[in-house]
This record gives sequence, C-alpha cells and structure tokens, in this order.
Amino acid sequence: MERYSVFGLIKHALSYHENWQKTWRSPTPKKEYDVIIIGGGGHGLATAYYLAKNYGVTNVAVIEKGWLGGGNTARNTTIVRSNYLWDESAALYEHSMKLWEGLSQDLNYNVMFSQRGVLNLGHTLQDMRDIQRRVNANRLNGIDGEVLDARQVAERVPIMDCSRNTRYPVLGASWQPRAGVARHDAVAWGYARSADRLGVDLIQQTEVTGLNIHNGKILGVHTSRGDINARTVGCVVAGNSGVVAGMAGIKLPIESHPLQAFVSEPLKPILDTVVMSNHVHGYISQTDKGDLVVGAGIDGYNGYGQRGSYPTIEHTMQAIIELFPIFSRVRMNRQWGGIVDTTPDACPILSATPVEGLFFNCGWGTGGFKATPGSGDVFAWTLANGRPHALAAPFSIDRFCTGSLIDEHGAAGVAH
Amino acid sequence: MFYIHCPYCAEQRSEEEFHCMGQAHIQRPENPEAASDREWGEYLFFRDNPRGLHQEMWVHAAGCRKFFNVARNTVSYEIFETYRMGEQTSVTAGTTAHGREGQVEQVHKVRRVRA
Amino acid sequence: MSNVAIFEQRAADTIAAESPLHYSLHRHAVSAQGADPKEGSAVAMDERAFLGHLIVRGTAGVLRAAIKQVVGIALPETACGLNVEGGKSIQWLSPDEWLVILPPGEEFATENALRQALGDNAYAVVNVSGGQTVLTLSGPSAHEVLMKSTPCDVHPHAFPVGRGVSTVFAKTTVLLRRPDAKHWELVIRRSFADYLYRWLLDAGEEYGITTKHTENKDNNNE
Amino acid sequence: MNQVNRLAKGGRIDRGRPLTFSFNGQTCHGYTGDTLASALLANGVDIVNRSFKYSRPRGIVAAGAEEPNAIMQLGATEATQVPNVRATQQALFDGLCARSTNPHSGLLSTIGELFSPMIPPGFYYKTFMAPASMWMTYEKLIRKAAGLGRSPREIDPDHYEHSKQHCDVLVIGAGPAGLAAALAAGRSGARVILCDEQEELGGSLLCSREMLDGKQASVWVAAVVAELAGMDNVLLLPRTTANGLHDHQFVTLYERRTEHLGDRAPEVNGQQLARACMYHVRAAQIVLATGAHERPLVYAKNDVPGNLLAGAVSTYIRRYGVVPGKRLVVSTCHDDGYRAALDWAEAGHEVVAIVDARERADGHWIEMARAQGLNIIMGSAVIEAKGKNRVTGARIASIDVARFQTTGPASELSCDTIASSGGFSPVVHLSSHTNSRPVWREDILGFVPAELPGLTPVGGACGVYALGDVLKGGAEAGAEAAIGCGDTSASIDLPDVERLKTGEALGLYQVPHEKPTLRAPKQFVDLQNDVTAAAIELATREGFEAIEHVKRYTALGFGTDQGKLGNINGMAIAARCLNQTIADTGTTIFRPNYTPVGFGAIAGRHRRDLFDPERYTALHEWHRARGAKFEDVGQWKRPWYFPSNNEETMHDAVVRECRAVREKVGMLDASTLGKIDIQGKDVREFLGRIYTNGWEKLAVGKARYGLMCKDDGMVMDDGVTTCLADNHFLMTTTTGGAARVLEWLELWHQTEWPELDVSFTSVTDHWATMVITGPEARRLLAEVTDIDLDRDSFRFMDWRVGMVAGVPARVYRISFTGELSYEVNVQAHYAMHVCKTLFQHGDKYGLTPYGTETMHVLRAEKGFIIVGQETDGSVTPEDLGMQWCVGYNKPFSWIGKRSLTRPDTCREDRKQMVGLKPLDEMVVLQEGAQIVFDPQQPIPMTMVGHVTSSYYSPTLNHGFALALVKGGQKRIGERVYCPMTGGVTHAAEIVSPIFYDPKGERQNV
Repeated sequence: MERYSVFGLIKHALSYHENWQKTWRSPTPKKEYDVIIIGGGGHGLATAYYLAKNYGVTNVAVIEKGWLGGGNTARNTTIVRSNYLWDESAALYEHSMKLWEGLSQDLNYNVMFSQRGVLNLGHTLQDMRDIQRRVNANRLNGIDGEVLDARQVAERVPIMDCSRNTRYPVLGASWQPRAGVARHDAVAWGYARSADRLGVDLIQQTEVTGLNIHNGKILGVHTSRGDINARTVGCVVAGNSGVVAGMAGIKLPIESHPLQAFVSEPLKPILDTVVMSNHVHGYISQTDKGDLVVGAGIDGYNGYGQRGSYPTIEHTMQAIIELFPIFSRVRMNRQWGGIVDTTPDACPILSATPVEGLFFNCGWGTGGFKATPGSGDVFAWTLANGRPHALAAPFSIDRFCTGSLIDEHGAAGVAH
Repeated sequence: MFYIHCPYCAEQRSEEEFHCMGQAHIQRPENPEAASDREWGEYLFFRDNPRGLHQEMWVHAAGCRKFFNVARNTVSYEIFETYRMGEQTSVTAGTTAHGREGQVEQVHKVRRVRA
Repeated sequence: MSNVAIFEQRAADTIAAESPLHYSLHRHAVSAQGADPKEGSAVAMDERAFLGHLIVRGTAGVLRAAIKQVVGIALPETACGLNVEGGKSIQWLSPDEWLVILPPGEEFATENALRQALGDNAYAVVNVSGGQTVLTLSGPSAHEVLMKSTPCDVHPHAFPVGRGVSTVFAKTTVLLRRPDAKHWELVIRRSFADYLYRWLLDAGEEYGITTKHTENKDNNNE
Repeated sequence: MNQVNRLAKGGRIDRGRPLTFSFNGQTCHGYTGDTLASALLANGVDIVNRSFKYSRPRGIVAAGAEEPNAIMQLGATEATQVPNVRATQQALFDGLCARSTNPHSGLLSTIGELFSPMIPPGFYYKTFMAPASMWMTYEKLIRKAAGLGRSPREIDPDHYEHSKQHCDVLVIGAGPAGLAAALAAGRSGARVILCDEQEELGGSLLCSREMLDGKQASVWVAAVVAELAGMDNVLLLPRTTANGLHDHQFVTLYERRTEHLGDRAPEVNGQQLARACMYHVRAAQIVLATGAHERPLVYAKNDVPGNLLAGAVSTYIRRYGVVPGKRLVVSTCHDDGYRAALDWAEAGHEVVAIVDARERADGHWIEMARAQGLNIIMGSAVIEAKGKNRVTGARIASIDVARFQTTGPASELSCDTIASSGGFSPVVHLSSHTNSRPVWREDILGFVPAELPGLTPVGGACGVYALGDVLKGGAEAGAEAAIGCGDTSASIDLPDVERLKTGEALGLYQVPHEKPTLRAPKQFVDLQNDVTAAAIELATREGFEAIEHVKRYTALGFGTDQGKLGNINGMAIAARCLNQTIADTGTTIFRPNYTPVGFGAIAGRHRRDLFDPERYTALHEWHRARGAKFEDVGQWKRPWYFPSNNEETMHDAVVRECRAVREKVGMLDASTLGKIDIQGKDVREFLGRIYTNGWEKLAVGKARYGLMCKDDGMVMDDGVTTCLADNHFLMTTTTGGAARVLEWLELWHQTEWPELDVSFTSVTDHWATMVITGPEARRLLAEVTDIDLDRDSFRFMDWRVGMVAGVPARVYRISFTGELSYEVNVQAHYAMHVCKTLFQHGDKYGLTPYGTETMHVLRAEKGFIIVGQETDGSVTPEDLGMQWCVGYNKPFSWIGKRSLTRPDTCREDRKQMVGLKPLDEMVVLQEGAQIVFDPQQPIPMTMVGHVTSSYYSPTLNHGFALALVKGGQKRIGERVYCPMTGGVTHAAEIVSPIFYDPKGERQNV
C-alpha cells in the first residue's frame, strides 16, 4: 500500500493525479473466513483492523449492506472524550482515548483528531456535585480532568453567557483537555484502508439476510450474495443490532431511537472547544470547515428513520441560544438523524451470546464514535480469543439479569 | 413530527402533548417471586425493537393523562392505529410488511379541518 | 364514597388572600386597574381570581345525575366538552375526570352536596381552588396570541364555543377553553402563573395587550 | 458606482424609488424591487467573492436559492451582522451594508492557484501527519481559512415569532402551479396557506415570455393574488420559505418579515416588529409547487465571472432590467436555453452565438431565434471559458455526448458572458426528508419526488414544464386536495396558453474537453466548495464509489446551497466515471433546511426569562423581600439561604439558620414538595404495592414515611403519606419527582391494576406548606392556632385540622430536621397572610426563615436521605440501610421487591450508606469526593465509594458527611481516605449516618 505523505502528494500532482490507487479493494467474497464481521461502520472496520494487526487474524471479511461508514459513523457529532463515571466504562473509553492519540500515524491516515478539550457544564448544585464526583473518579483512574468554576469557564469560552442573568446560570464545568473531536468519515476510511492492506476483505453492498446456526454454534452467514462460512461472527451493526440478533433468535435489551444533530453555515472560527450541557440539553463545537455542529436530544420513541421530531431540534436550539445568545443571527444549514441503540444503563454490550462463536458489540447509545478504536481493539481480542477481553467482561449481556448494571446516564451527552 | 389520535380525546393532537413509554403490552409476571433471574431481567429490560410494525404505549401527558397503545411503523413513522388500554390491535405485520406500500385502511382517514 | 376527611378551607373575607397573579399584576401592571383599555389594544388579559375549583372523578354513569342535581349543569360527556351556565362551568378532562368551576366560596358546599348525592359509589372530589386560577383573553387578536403559544387548532371552526382541552401552552400545560364567543379562558396552575403571565405579556405586546384583575365574587361570563 | 448595466426601462423595479447601499465599502445604487444581486450586476460588479479552497474570483451565477457564490456578510452594526446571506435572495433596502465573505485577492489567490494541484480531494487525510505533535499547529492554520461569514459578537436586538397553523391545503410555491392550486382550493372553501420564498408571489410568471389570455402573465398573477387576498380562508405568505417537511404533514415555514426593510426590525406604533416568524403548519394536504432549478453545464473554467445560468440571465433582464454584459454566448442542449438569447437580443445587446449540443432542433424558441437571425451552432458546446476576472471568450467545439469527447477542433468566440443551461432539476428537496427517495425519470432527465401520503407535487416539481400543463395540474391538485379534506369541488377557469412546439432535450452534464478531465482546466461542479469534475473522477478512481462516499470525499453539496446547482451534475459525472446510470447512482438525501434559517428564529420567544418556566410558591415575594438567594430545583425557585444583610456569607447564614432551628425555631417553605390527593376504597392496597413498606395498619390520623422503588429495585422517590380517612390519603413526593410520581401512579393504575378503586389528583399547587421547626415551635404555633398542641394529644406523626392565623389549616406533626416540627398547610391564597402572622408572633421566639441549604445540613445530621443526592438510580433501600422501611412479608410482591434478590443486588459488598467523620474536625469533605481504603496505592486507584452529602455542622461543631462505601454497614469504625487534587488526602472514620439525637427524642417532645 502506498504511504501517504506530502511528497507523495506532490508526485501525484505532477502526474495529474492519474496514478492514485484504490483506497481499498472490491473483493469477491470467499466461501469461508476465520472471522466474519457484520457491519462496516467505524467499529466493525476497527475490529477488523485490530484483528489483523494485533491478533494475527487476517482471514477476515467485513460485510456491509450499504457503504463503509454509512451509519452512525457518518452522522455523529464527532466528540471524543473518556471522562466517564464508573471504573468499567472509564477504563474502556480511556483505552480508546489512548488509541485515538496515535491513530493518524498508526493508520497513515489523518483522522484529524483534535484535542481541543471538552467542557461539561453544570447549572445546578446537584450538577456540580455530579461533576465533582466524576472528575474525582477520573483523576483516580488516571484520566485527565478538572472542575472549573463559572469564572474559569467564562475565561475559556468568552463568547458564552456565563452571567447570572440566564434562566439556568452556568455554575461551573468539568474540563477534559485531552478530549476533542475527529473527522468522522476519515476514521472509517482510515481503518478500512489499513484493514484492506492487511488482507481483510471489505464486502460492500452486501446484506446479511440470515445466520447459519447449527447445534448452538455459528457456522456462517447468509447474504444477498450467497452463503459465507465462518466459525466466529462478530456483529457490529449499530442501529440494527436488534434485527440481526433476531436472526439468531436472541432478544437484546436495546431500543433503537432517533438522535438528531444539525450544523450551521460555515463561520469564521469563533469556538475552539467543545461545550456540552446536559441540563439545558445541547452540545456544540465548531469544525475545521467552520460549521457549528450541534447535537440534540434523543427522541423518546423507537425509530429507524434517521430522522426525529422537530421540537427536539427546537429545544436544542433554545439551549444553544441560552448559552450563546450571539448566535441568534447565525443560520442553521442542515439537520439529520442517526439511529442509536440505547440500553437500560446507557452502557454498551460487548458480549458472547448463547450461540457459540457469535458475539455482539452494540448498544453504544450516544457514545459510540468516541469508543471506535477501543471498542474495535477490545472486540478484536474477544473474537480472536473466543472469550471477552477483560475490559469487555463487565459489559456482558448477563448484567441485565444479574442486576450489575453500570448506570452512565449522567455521563451520556444527552439525557435519555 | 407526529400527529397522534388520542383514543380518549377522540381527536388528533400534536406530538408535544405526548410521551412515548416504550413497548406496549408488557406483562408484569403474575408471581414475581417465582420468576427466575433471567425471566425477571427480561421483563425489566428486554424489549421488542422491530424495524417496521411496532406496538408501543404512549401517554397523553399534557392532555387527558391516559395511557394508550399505538401501532406504528418504526421506519416510515406512519401510525396505523391507536387504541385504548386493554384493547388489542387490529393491525398485523402482514398488512404493513411493505411499509409505505402496505398501508392499512385506518391510516387513510383523511383529517378534515374546515374554514 | 364518603369516608374522606374534608373541611372548609376558605377563610373569612377579612383575611387577606392573594391570587396566583397578585404580584405579577402589580409588578408588570400594564393597566392594573382594569378600566383603562389602551388605545388600539387588540387583546386584553384578565384574571378571574378566587373561583371555586373542584376536580371530580368517576364514570359518567355514576356522576351524571348527581352533577346535574347539585351543580345544575349537565355533565359534558363527549371528549373536550365544556358546559357553562349561570356562572358555573364543567369541563371534560378525561373519560373519568371533570373540572367544575364555581363562584367563590361555593366549593365546599358543592363538594358536600355531591358526596351526599353520590353515596357509596366509586368517585372522588378534590378541591383544588388554591392551586389554579382563570385567565381570560379577549379581543380581536386573542387567537393570534394563542397561536404563538399552543399547537392546538384555535380557528373558531375547529375550536367552537363549548370546547375545552388540556394542552401544551408555551412550555407548560394549561386548560384552554372557550366559554363564549368573546372570551378564551386559560385555567393555569398557581406555580406557573407568573411565567404564563410574562409569556402572554410578551406574546401580546404587538397587539398592545392590556391587563386587569377581577376579584368580584360573581361570575361574569358574558 | 453607476448602474452601467441597467436598462432604461422594463422589469419590475421601481425606478422612482432609488436606493443606496454599500458593497465592500463602496457606495452603490439600485432601485426598490431589486435584490442585492440584481443591484450588484446593475452596478457592473463582476467579482462578488473569492472561492473557498482555491481563492478564485467568482461572480453571480444564479438568480435564486441555488446561487453558490454571492454569499454576503450583511449588517451595518456589530449586533446586526448576518453571515452568509445569498445576494440573490436579499431584497435591497436603503442603507444595506454588504461585504464579501471572502474578499481577499492578490497573494492568496496566487497561492491558491499555485497550490491547487496539490490539494485534491482528501488531501487533509493524506498529509499533516508528521510529526504527530505538530497536528494541533497545522490545524490552527487550517482553521484560519475556515468559514464563510462571521458570527456577530454582540447580542441580537431583534426578536422572533412562532405561529402554529393548521390548514386543509398548504401550497408551497406561488408560481403558475401553486397559484392555480391555491385558487382552486381557496374557492372550494378549504383553509389554505400559500407561501413562496420570493418577495412577490408569481414565480416564473413574473418574468415569463409567455402570454396568458393574450396578456402578460403578470396580469393574471395580479388578478389571482388579489382574489386570494380577499378570501378569509386563505393565508398568503410571500417571503416565506418552506424549509422542512416533517412526518405527518408537519411543515416549518420561515417568513422573513422585516429582512427586506432594514438591518433591524422596525418599530410600528411603538412596537418592535418581529424580524422573522416560524410557522409550524399542520396540513391535511400539501401541494408541492416548488418548481425546478436550472442545471448549468460543466465546462472548463465555468467559474470565471460572466458565466451564468441562462435562466438567470433572462430573470435579470426581464424582472430587474439588468443586462449583465454586452456580448453573449449561450451553451445549451434544450429549447429553453434559447430564451436567454432572445431576451438579450431584445434588450439590444449582442448575441454572439447560441451553441446547441443537439444535432438538430426546431422548437418554438429556436424558430424565433432563427427568425431573428441569431447565430446558432448545432452539435457543439462551449468547452472552456476564457478570461480570469471576467469572461473574455468562449472556446467551442463539436462534441460527441455518447462517447464523451470533442469531435472537431475548438474555435474561440469573443464574448463577455456565457449563459449555460443543461436542463432542469425538479426541486424535490422537501419530499426527501421523511424517508422517500426521489426517482430518476429518463424522459425528463431529472429526479422527481417519490410518492408520499398527503403530498402532491405539481408543475416543475414533478417535471411538468409546459405552462398550460402546469396550470392545469396545479388547479387539479388544488381542487383534489380540497375534496380530500371534505370540501366541495370548485372549478376555476384556466387562462388560455399557447402550446409551444418543443424539441427533445439532450442529457448533457459535463461537457467533454479536448484534454481528459484530470488534465483539462478545472471544470467546476460545486462552485462554493470548489468541487471539480476531476475531483469526482479522482474519488471514483480511489474507490469512493457510493454516491455518499463521493459526496463526503469531495465535499460535493456540502455548501450553504446544499448542492442545488451542482448535485445532479455531480451524480451524472460519478455515474459516467463508474459506467453506470444516474438512476443506479442515486441521489444523496436532501435534508431541511431548504435554505438556511436563523438560530434565533428557530428558538422563538423561548429566551432568557422565558427559556423555561420559573415556578414560584405562594411565598415567593416574601422570600424576595427577605433577601433570599434562590436555588434552581427542577423548574422551581427555592430559597437557598437568607443572608441577613449584604455582608453575611452563605456559610455564616447557614450557621445562623441551623442554630436557630436547633435552639429556637425556624420556618421553611416546603410548598414545592409534590402533594397527591388519593381517594378510593383501595388506597391502602395500592400504596402497599407502590411503596416498599406496609400501609395496611396505618391508622386514620397518622402519617408514615414511604420509600418508592422502580421495579428494578432502585429507589426512585420518597415522602410522607398521611391517612386522612379510610378512603382518603395524601401523598407527598420530592420536589423534583412530583410529576414523575403522579404519572407513575397513573401508569400502574391504568395499565396493571385498573380494578383497584383509587384516583389521584395533584394538589401541589393548592396547598402552601410552612414548616415550623425547633424547640420553640409549639409555643409559637400555640399563639396563632386553636388546635390542641399538647404533646400527648397531638403526637408525633399525627395531623389535625384547625385554624392557624384565622385560616383553616391542616397541620402535620412530622419532622425532617429532627426537632419538634409542625407542617402547616393552608390553601395557597392565604399563605402570605399566615406567614406574615407567624413572623409577627415569631420575633420573640427567634423565628428564623431558612432555606434548602440549612434544610440539607439538618436532615443530614439526622441521616435522612435526599433522593437524587444519596441515590443515583443504582441504590436500593437496603444499600441505604433502610431495611426498616421494607415490607419483606407483604402479600403483594410490591414494585421493586423481586429485584432485591437478584445476584447483584444481594451482594454483601455493595456500596452502602454510612456516615463519615473527618479526622480533622474542621475539614468539610468535598461532595463527590471519591473514597479509597488505601491512600498509598498507585493510580489507577481502587475506589470504594463517594461522598454524597457533606457539611459543616454548627451543632456538632465539626464537618460530617454521608457517603456510599463498599460494604460500609459492616465497616463502622474503620478508616477511609479521600484523595483530592493537589495531593491532599483527607482521612475519615466510618460512623453511623445518624449524627444527631440518634434516639429521636427531640422530635417527640
């Protein structure tokens, strides 16, 4: 595979860009693989990449019904942070954060991971207690973070209204400096390119229509392009997990909800960090192109329509205006929605199933994008070894029957 | 944004007046003590999550405060029917298998707003 | 169902009472005295304070006769119905819930009489007079103000006289009703009263909204 | 500047009302009726902006919403800045102040040109990776180039309106189809809303060459608009864009109410008008009459100023009286492209040539052009524009469209304007958000809306272009929509239109150049994002084959025009590169907004003090007068503490308030607690199912504390419930939980146990609650009540009815402070009177008002929990050490019971509530501090719990805390540590959570 660099770019420019190679192959599916990964989103591609790179499993297929990275990878607001409350989730997200920090170089693909910091605002006394609790936990888990008071928040984001005049004044915030944003599409493409280079077959426009299960063991998958065999199948299909689980006769504690976002028209840089507020419901950052990206709340009903209800957008907009009254004349360009798989405790499921060889990685709710590298690595280990990685073990599906839930509702970007 | 026929108020109202409460027709085990941990966990947390026809419970929170059931397509978002607590739906997966194409009769009662 | 503990909660007239909008009206008084309609005002807001409010619950079958006998008005049995007569009103709230609004001071006697008439049936009566108040909107632009505030269709044909609904209004919930052709009534909760008052003042500003405060003891539905 | 390009007559501008405006600091002139774009063209402005990526000079291309280049920063003052206004959609007003969003020329443009070969699509992803530490620096430089316009730095002085509308028929677009539809529906009596994004209703008819009933089309428009305006059942909304079509026929309309009048919304009769209004429309039927957008042809250097859409040229001439050049070359592949040449020639300017890619054509307009002697060159196209800051010529060549190549030598025509037209794309945008994908129709060379319930596309929006058919289709759709809503049909007489002869159009998108696409001069597809045909070809070469991949890799359609101009061409080019059809390639999805909408307009009036309701108790004004500081609890404003003067700190105030309660008497406004009146024969049974503890034996006249769980066994709320009579109870809930609990009760009653005779009514607002607490409480209350307060007759957990300060009251003897307490409940109208009376009598007893902070200290000293502070959704009653409040043997398996025996909930080492006493008595642990057993361990440390509540106790004279600690209930006496920031570690001893009066003697006095 050609290495990307400035010099390569100049070389190609001199030959009118006529010699660029395909970023990935379009292979014909083989009859059998060691591992099949259903779902060619960020998590599935990352899983394939780490399987091949870290765990020596290269006879792998990723089967994608549409185009690579076309689900939530393409629709999220790209926030990356690891300041989760509970040890189990903090460990998983921090593992991810460490991988983010060298990802562009590792993949030789600039995923534009920009550690511009994330503020989680507190507007009530209980918000501030929760923030202190979380930051203290983060610190003792080795995760960066500090608690800022209202004055410090105002210094960091001078355009935000941190006065006492607002309905819910900003009392303070948690601040994770290493957090930030990344270029979502590039993450999928970078993983895809590197996985492809290591021999992984990326099979697009191919839908898994059924699972071949015999005597409680997975033998392969039925697809719109024929049967493909594998003794290990990992399912990473955010937004459709319940549908694929249904093919195995498995019910998941997951409901798929619309989650919406919108962008402004491109503006000259004015906001250089990420601001999130659970209390007034909204979060905002500015991309390198200049768009303000705003994330809204989850709609209350199940929906696979990649769109939600208008009042959700309206309420989020009111929150943004409350925090940033100067944006009143800025204009909203476009809105869209993704499908988030929510679990009862706002934590993912990384789990074996009653079917031997069939594993699920799902239920990331609003937090999937930031977990992409960590989720991929941990799930790759799980598939390679046939049992859950230590970081994945607490996220077993069994927890919903034993009661050992890991309630992260407070840490999710939006209240469920 | 949904326009939901409240079976108690007997008219369509805007989605802002309602809350969705998740899957309809969840039965609490008759004798919880006799339920295994798995059965109890399934009652608490495991829900249908179909792509297509879904029966869900809504409450007319800002209106009559009654709970009721909605048969809705989770892809097209079409509402086929709303019906009261204790009633069963007349919509089956077969009638709605093709989403938009497979519309059922109830859907097509055209609203009338007269000047 | 008689086994309840109720008592006359209204104090003597000599005791100072404050309606939910008492301070709002004084703080924002656009025209607190009421008799000073602003030039060009196209909407007027008025509080009808201190009325008796009773929530009555039960099936229509149980309540029908007793209501007619005690209140003197037919129970509106179709959804979203509102019957108004002689300074009293009954509004359908849900298939087993109605709001009865009475002239000030009649609520305790009415509750007692209802309980008497209803005997051993399954029903409930709750005095909520202290928790809510009635705001009226009138004037040619009143429905414009409503359209800024509620997703309900307030076109006169869609919302005829004799209709009442519970609905979203700004960011809270109100009972919205049309007792007669000239007035809209909002039954609002005490704790939200100032918010709604400020909302209406703001929404009505372009129509030169005026306010007044009626504490008279008789109902004046024109 | 002078209006060098303005015709002496013609157009719909008012030459009697001249206007002055400024562009990039230069004073310009125009007329009422102009758009900013038409006025700029009239003033001879060629370059309106520099492009985003390559910094190339750009001019005005279009006359409407599809304009990609003329993106302006508007506003004369800081507070009234508006970024990214499309000049073609901004009405000119006097004093308008516009600037290019990217005005720089010179060095930057040279660099842009020089480096442009080095910045193909995706170049970011391939570079800036070494060294890793430099990325944040590189990114700063990249960000410098970001954005078009800028946000204002000051707060918007204007406000925005919302209006919620309902109608039978919503007609979107007031061109010929929309007007006919609205007229038909309106005459039938239906409630109709007709909106159009332009300043005037009429659409294409305002400047059409075609005649209706033998008269100018605008005459018919005026008559129809006048009739519609006279109908009570019709709402006409010009300047109003339907910006999103959502589920169940919900449409948002954005009305630019005053943006055509000035920077700021004007005042009328002393009232500031709203700058804009969002209509939230619920329509039974929608007629989509949004017309079609013209497609430009993609040829080399098609971005040089002077390259325009043919239709835009006609619009500027006919509607605004502006001819944007002297010598015109038209390049087209269908009949309508000829209109521009005819208009140009009629304006007295030179048409150099009409270049038509078709081999032959004989439609009406072609015959007219021939008749006028215009130079028509068939089988050819403009393959490249010449010039840098303005077109100086056009290179034309014969082409073979099927083979995608030129077939003869190119020749150059001298001209200053090239008008191109590749055909029309129906404006399907609104139809595609709610899950339907537009369908490609080869016969009209465009995507049309897929079938959607309640939506009828008419006219150009569904690919019908012949004016007679458009009018007929519109009228039929309008009438049918009205009938669908139950209205009677009303026929309308359509005007006579001559059916024009038209030739078959040719599907041409990218024009072949002599050189292959990657080597030819840039052929722009999406002008705003500098996406070229070569970029699309390169993307497909690199394996980005799905149209969404092409879009994302090249940024095609990512601009503020959302690809209105370029998307279909881009898809056609991708299809060509991938050797597939356009139908197979498909479209990307158009999402709201159709055109951008201001944040403020979407937010509406819900700003500042109207952002969210502030809920007040009946004593709010009293608290304010006493100087209370307030805390937000849910939507309530609760007094937090009452500083006695400006100097007193919160700490001092709380110490004073605590002492008052422990030593004398205090008053708390507890009116915010949720109160639910419950009546019915089965209340006890119901309560027993909902609460963890038992209610069978609660006697009339007594109150009891209750704990409520969700069925997962986790605590959700608590409060005291009183038995008023056998069939009558009063439940209290937490302040924040009131609405949730009421809905919870209704949920179980309505869905699981409808057979139980219970009903619930919120009386939270009805009762005002004043807590009188402290050793002097009895003596104080005795002064104002007729209730017998004797300790043996009115006992702890009893209630009584009587007069308090002359007001009928229900008094509960319950305590959240551990002191002798009476909770006085009166109808809220009288709260102020009772409160004032109490304080008149209270001075001599030291009566002190206290707030939530003191309440917290006092309850924590007693080990009383606050749901939401000691609990977080993962805490069971047993974790709280409240087994005394759990009815393990109740017959009904109450909500949450079964969950307490799950493997995880019966673990012995769960986090359990305990008290913590810091070893250093003056330390107040931080709420939220994490707890460890071994402070010496390395990071990551094993955390065993956290501090939930922590205060300084003026009574005990030391800091104390409540905490959740692993296995804590068996660790009383052990030591734990809280490692804090800055290396400080606090040690504390695990103690009982009841710090004060453990036997509860003080409340029983």
